[in-house]
Amino acid sequence: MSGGTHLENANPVIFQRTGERLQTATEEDEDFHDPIDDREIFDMIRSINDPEHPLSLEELNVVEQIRVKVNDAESIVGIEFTPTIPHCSMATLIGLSIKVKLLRSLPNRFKIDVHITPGTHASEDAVNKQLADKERVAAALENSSLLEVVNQCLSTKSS
Amino acid sequence: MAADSTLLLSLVEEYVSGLQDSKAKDTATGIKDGQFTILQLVEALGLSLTSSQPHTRARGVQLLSEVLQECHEGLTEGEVEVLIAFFENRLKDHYVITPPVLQGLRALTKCTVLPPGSAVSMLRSLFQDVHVQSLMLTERSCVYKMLINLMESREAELKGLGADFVFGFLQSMDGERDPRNLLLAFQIANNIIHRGYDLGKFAEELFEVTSCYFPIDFTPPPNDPHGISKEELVQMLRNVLTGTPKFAEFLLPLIIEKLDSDVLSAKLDSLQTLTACVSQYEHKDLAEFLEGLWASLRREVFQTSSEKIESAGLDALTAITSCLSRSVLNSDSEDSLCTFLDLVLRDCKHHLSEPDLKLVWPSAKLLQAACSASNRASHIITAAVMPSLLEQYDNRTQCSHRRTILEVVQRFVQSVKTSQSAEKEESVFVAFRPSLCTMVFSALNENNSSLQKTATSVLTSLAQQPGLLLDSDIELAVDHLTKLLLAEEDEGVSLAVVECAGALAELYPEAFITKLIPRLKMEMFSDPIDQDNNRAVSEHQSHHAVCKRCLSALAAVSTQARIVHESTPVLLEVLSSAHTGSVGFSVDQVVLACRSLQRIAEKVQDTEETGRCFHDLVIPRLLSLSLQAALQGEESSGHRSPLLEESVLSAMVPVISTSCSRLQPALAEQTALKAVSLFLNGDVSSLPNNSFPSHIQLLKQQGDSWSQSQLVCLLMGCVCSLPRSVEVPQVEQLLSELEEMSCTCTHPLSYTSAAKCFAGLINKRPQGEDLDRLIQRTMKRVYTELDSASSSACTQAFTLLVWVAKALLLRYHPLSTTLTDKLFSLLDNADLGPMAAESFSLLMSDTTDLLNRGCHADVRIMYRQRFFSENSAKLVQGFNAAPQEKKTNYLKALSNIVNNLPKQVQISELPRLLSLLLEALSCPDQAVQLSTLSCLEPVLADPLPALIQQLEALINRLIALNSSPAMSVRIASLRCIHAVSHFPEHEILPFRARVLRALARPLDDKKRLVRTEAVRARGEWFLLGSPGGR
Amino acid sequence: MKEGLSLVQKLSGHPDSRCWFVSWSPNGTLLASCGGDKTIRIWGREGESWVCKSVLEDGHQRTVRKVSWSPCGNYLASASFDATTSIWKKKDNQDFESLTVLEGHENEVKCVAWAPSGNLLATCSRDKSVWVWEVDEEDEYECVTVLNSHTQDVKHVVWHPTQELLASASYDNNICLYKEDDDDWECRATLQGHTSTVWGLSFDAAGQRLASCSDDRSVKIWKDYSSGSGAGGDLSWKCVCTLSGFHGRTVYDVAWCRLTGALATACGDDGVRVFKEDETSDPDQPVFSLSAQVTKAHNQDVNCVNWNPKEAGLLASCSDDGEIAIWRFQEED
Amino acid sequence: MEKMSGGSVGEDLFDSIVMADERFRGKGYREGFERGSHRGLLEGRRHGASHGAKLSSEISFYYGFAVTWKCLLQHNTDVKSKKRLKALDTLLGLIQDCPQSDPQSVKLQEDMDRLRAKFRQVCSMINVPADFKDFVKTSEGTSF
Repeated sequence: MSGGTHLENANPVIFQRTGERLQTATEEDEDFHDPIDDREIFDMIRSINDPEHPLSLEELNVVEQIRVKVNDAESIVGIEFTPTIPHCSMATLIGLSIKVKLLRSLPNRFKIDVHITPGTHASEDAVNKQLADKERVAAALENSSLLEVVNQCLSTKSS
Repeated sequence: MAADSTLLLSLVEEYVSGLQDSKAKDTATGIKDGQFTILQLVEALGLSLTSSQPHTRARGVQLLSEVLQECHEGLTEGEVEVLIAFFENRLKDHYVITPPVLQGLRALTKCTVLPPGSAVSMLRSLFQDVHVQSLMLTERSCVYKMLINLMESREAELKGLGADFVFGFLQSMDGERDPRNLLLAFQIANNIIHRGYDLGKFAEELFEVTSCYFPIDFTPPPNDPHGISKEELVQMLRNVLTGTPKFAEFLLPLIIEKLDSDVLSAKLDSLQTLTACVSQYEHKDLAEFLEGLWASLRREVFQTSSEKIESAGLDALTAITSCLSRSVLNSDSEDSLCTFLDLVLRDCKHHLSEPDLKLVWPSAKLLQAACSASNRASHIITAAVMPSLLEQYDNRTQCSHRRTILEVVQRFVQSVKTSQSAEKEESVFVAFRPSLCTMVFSALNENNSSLQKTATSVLTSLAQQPGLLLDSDIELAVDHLTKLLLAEEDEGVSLAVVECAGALAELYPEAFITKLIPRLKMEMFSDPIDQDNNRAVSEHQSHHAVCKRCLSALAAVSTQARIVHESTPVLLEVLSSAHTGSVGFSVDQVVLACRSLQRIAEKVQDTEETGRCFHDLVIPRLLSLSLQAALQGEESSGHRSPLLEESVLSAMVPVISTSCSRLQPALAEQTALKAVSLFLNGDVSSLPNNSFPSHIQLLKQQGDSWSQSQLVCLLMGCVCSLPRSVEVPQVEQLLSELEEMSCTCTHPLSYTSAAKCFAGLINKRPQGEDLDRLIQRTMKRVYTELDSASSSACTQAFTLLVWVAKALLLRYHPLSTTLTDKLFSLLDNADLGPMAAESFSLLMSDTTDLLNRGCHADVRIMYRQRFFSENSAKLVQGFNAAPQEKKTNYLKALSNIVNNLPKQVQISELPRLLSLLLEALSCPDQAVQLSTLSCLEPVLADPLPALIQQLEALINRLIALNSSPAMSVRIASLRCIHAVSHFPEHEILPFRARVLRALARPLDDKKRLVRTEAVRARGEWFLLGSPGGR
Repeated sequence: MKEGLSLVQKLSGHPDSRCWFVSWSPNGTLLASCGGDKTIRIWGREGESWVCKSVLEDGHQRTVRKVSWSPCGNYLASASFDATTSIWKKKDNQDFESLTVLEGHENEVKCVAWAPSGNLLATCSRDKSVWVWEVDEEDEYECVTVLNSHTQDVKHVVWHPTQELLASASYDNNICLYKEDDDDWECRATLQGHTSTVWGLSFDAAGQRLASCSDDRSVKIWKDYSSGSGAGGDLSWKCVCTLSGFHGRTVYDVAWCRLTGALATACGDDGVRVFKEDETSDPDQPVFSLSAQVTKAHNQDVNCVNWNPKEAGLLASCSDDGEIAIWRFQEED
Repeated sequence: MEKMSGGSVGEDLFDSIVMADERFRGKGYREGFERGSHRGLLEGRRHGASHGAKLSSEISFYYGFAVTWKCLLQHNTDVKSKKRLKALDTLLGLIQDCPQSDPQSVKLQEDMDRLRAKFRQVCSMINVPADFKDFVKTSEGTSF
């Protein structure tokens, strides 16, 4: 968004980025099977851009590793995200971006649940229900104006 | 003469009524050759100039003007005077005549012999008779060029015109639209301002006329022939606007207004212009606008959505502050710096103590920007903010908050440092020294890694504040650091601590010598609890970890000779006690000790002193220790000296070579002498605590014990890294012994080192008969070994061949080709083929321990490209000729070579080799696949047409490799696929679906590293050709 | 022999995309499928195996969500996210031609269903409305009513097997039942009970009972208690049974076999399940028991189940992985 | 007697202090309430006005639309047109009964829904796209 446009939350608190994951010996070991773990999932979503700030969801603390739960064996992923402000109209969009990012990044055996951190948004339930409705999500991704915003959130920053 | 005049008349005739433009040239040459004079020309023109037809008159004048363009040098002052009078008068004539007249005048302005006063009269009539903006583009530029010429040659006269000149110029340029002309106009305005023309009452007008173009919004047409860039215009205009304080009262409000714009570039330009202008201003120029400026700057930084804007805003703030700081204080006038900083503090300070630290960063950045402007500013600001920051640090409970505070404090310390460096007064922070120290130290003791890391960097920047910390503080700091070094488990923290220690040691060696080093030593040599005790294992491991950190710390703090003198003995003692077994250091601890020595050798730039230290102390000690170990060999009861281990020896080599490569000539000579006489003649006199038997022959293998022969690697360290000037004694004999050893010895480390040493020496031997003979002799031997099927020393011979080949290739030695050709021929060899293929990576890559520039080896630039261009053809032929089962070797060799070529060479060469490389991708050998992929990846970054034609094949092969059993191959292939996603969209779109499907599988790879790459690549391919994607 | 679901065949129905829905032609010889690839595919038997007979392309610009066969089997209606409903006419060969396109919904059309009579068509959409269209002799379609009884996205519509009674299921957790009275349609009953989106509905053979499935992971059976189902009287349907605890995630579809009375479900936990009613149980509180299930019937969510109307026990299902599966349900006898 | 009086005096004293808090709170409450209800009234009026305006403009748009089409079609006699006219009449009927004058009406919302539904049906019958964004609120853009 260009400098002029009005931001809902013009001055968010900015949080430090976590460094790159340190590689372990087992990760180098051909035969060892690394399970998909919370950090790995977190790394997929932390760099997603916020729809209205030139910042990542991690920098805005919208996503945190402790709010990522994965069970590789049962193929389940659960994410809780925390909108910057309780009336953030972007909440659904952010949730959608997270969901899409995971749909693109995870093996399709996974069931992905994306929720708002309980008690952090005015219309928490509505947003959660909408994000859980795969039919609406599917339709959303055929709506070019929506897809455009989502893709912008998911594209790796160039400037 | 008559002939001439008729000729002239006909020329005029043909030009004016015959409309033959070429005749202008002829006329000009005629005048240049002195066939006729300008005045004759004017006479000849008489008719046409007086014609009733404006167009004829115009044509006539045009001829005159064009001729003048050609030959204005030749004119006499008299002629010029006449012509000027003529042209000035013509200006009043019909408008069609104006253009040529202007050209004429312009030509005349170039004359060196302008009669005094003519410039003025020219301009007067120009300004009153011509309305510039109603002229065509070229005429307008003609006028500007006139002005510019005159400003160059007749400055005094123009200034004589006073404000009229400015006024005239203003009228001429007012409303100019063409960028090219604008550049000229701006240049004139610039001259007016910077060369002190009298603006009179026209300052505001001049500003109006120029500032209306601000901020410049111009994008040159796609293929603009004039190549005028927006940047030029911006810069030119900025020079004008910021040129004089007279503009301040107009410019500043304008900037404030433009900062409200939504256009990012406009904001940026405004901020940069602001920064530029205040550097010209005094505080009184700024005074009345400070409030407004601050308001805008604050807004830009607080609500910015672009880092560019933010930093530009901060720069502007710094500029303003330093401008105000320049103001001279006289008792009566109020201190504008204070008043301004009060503003800043009023709006920012409280954010530093908001409970949730919201906006803390923007505020801090603003304050720091102001702080860095001047010493006074930093005094005022720090005095205002530091207390509350320090207080908060104590009261805050959340670690994240306290870390933020720490970071803020550090930024302050650094911002001040930048401004301090200039004047040498006591640090701004003296007042806060005690509380700062307590804060940092308490933070160091927190058990929160990020807090501790931040603390170390704060400590560093405090220490770098000249004259801030007292010795007592430093000692305390050192204690804390030492404690952390020994106790801290967290990798990151101990890394930070070591770094910090290094930085401090540079400034305060004393404390480290007296406190840290002894303590570390004590820790390392405190024997860990004996093994059979149960707690032992963990204890042992932690002690191992402590040692590790101590060793690296020793290297880190050895930043100058004084410390080196203390630290190296400790490290050497580790080696010796490991050797004797008095303290149970493990092999890898010993290796670490060597690494530390190496780091010291690398870090401490060759001061005489440290050079000596290594020469007198370290090298002899290493030699003698390893010699002792070698002599007692296995036999000694039970304890086996770690110094017999290959890993340890190989760690010693770089210590020796690094230090030798930096020795002063004299010392180098000695080293060479000692080393050679030790290895060749068994002369141990140079070694300390010398209790060695006589007649040791290190270069002869004793039976099948290699404990002595392997020491040759140390010899290599000594003699192969010396400056080329150094003469190695008895080199002939040395070489032949080495050759012997490398061809006969059966112990890999021994014969390889011998071969390397041989090569290292060869590389530095002077060109000539002797060298050639030597090489031929050796190679004869090598070839016979290689060609005799039954040879047991085949591998040895091959090793020697490769190393010598490398040594010669590096220096473009003519014989190198025969050797490399031999290597190529070996690619077909059943047993040696694979080794030969491998050897090319050695040939093309840099070796760390010898044969590199650091070791003063003879390395010609671009030897790789040269080798490649000479041999790639051979490779391709060889490949095509080779039987299927041998092809792999060629591909491997190829990828080994290409892999080590600089990127631009790869790109230029790739088209020829592409098909071969694609071949290599589908070749079963994983090594080949891997090296091919890794040489493809960089090339894919900017796709070549050749690649695009092969896209189908490329993508298919890459996808196939995604399922390779080797994870390294899977990773590399995924990286390549990622790179391909940046090819031109229309080229790769057809593959999108296929690639996405293919990339679904690696998402579930069992290796995380593979998955990560797959996720990246797939993400990019999804964005491809999708709205908002790319 | 024992009960169970045995796989007859898997078809890669809509590769690289979702298969949303499958539907048997009235005579049971053809199977129509639709999906995220914007196409409709017609499958038919060849020997022992099912093969793709034809592909209906470029009828829609976006996902085709559901398809419905006309009772005569000569027409096919398709509902798409592109906000339109297409009517296709069968040509003498296996091929279909686009007949007309029904517009009017503001956004995604979620479902389309043909009334038993064949001259009424119902559609529903995310625009919260349910539309009923009338078909005349010359294949002209005209909207006869727009119903706004739901407060949210309407997911599914289904007609009563014999009467002109329409049922709709919605994101607002409710089910609405509509009837026409003096040529205007009205919502006559709202069935509340599910605690989240209702995804699917299915009447039993007699039309006495309606099965519904929901995001609340349960299936409910509703029974008709309307007094004399004359045009005027209000309808009253009551929930007589709730099947919960069987499904791990959202239940996307439920199908009541008109021949055997078996009840099949499609679930987001990748499973296909079949329930049988215990004949002995009290009709006012029937008991259904799980008689067969395949927990990993597909690699991803199962979106739809559909019983073949003629061949008892032949069941088709489809999934997000784009695959279609054909099962045979064996009962002991 | 004395005691009584003394007592009573004491009580009065006591009273005035004990009740002070009471009284002030009461006073404050009243003032606050008046101010609040005044502001509420104003805002309520503003909201009501704008809302009412929206509603009536929507309804009158439907009315105009229906009347116009009725005129256009009234002379046609074919079956289709008859149906359409009938639908238009129902729409007009709904507009008549719509209790727009009475904002209190409970069935206002419900009637509006029927009205909108009928309007869209009519649009579809006479094949005019119902995308009069400003009048008929349609959802698109980034909602899903």
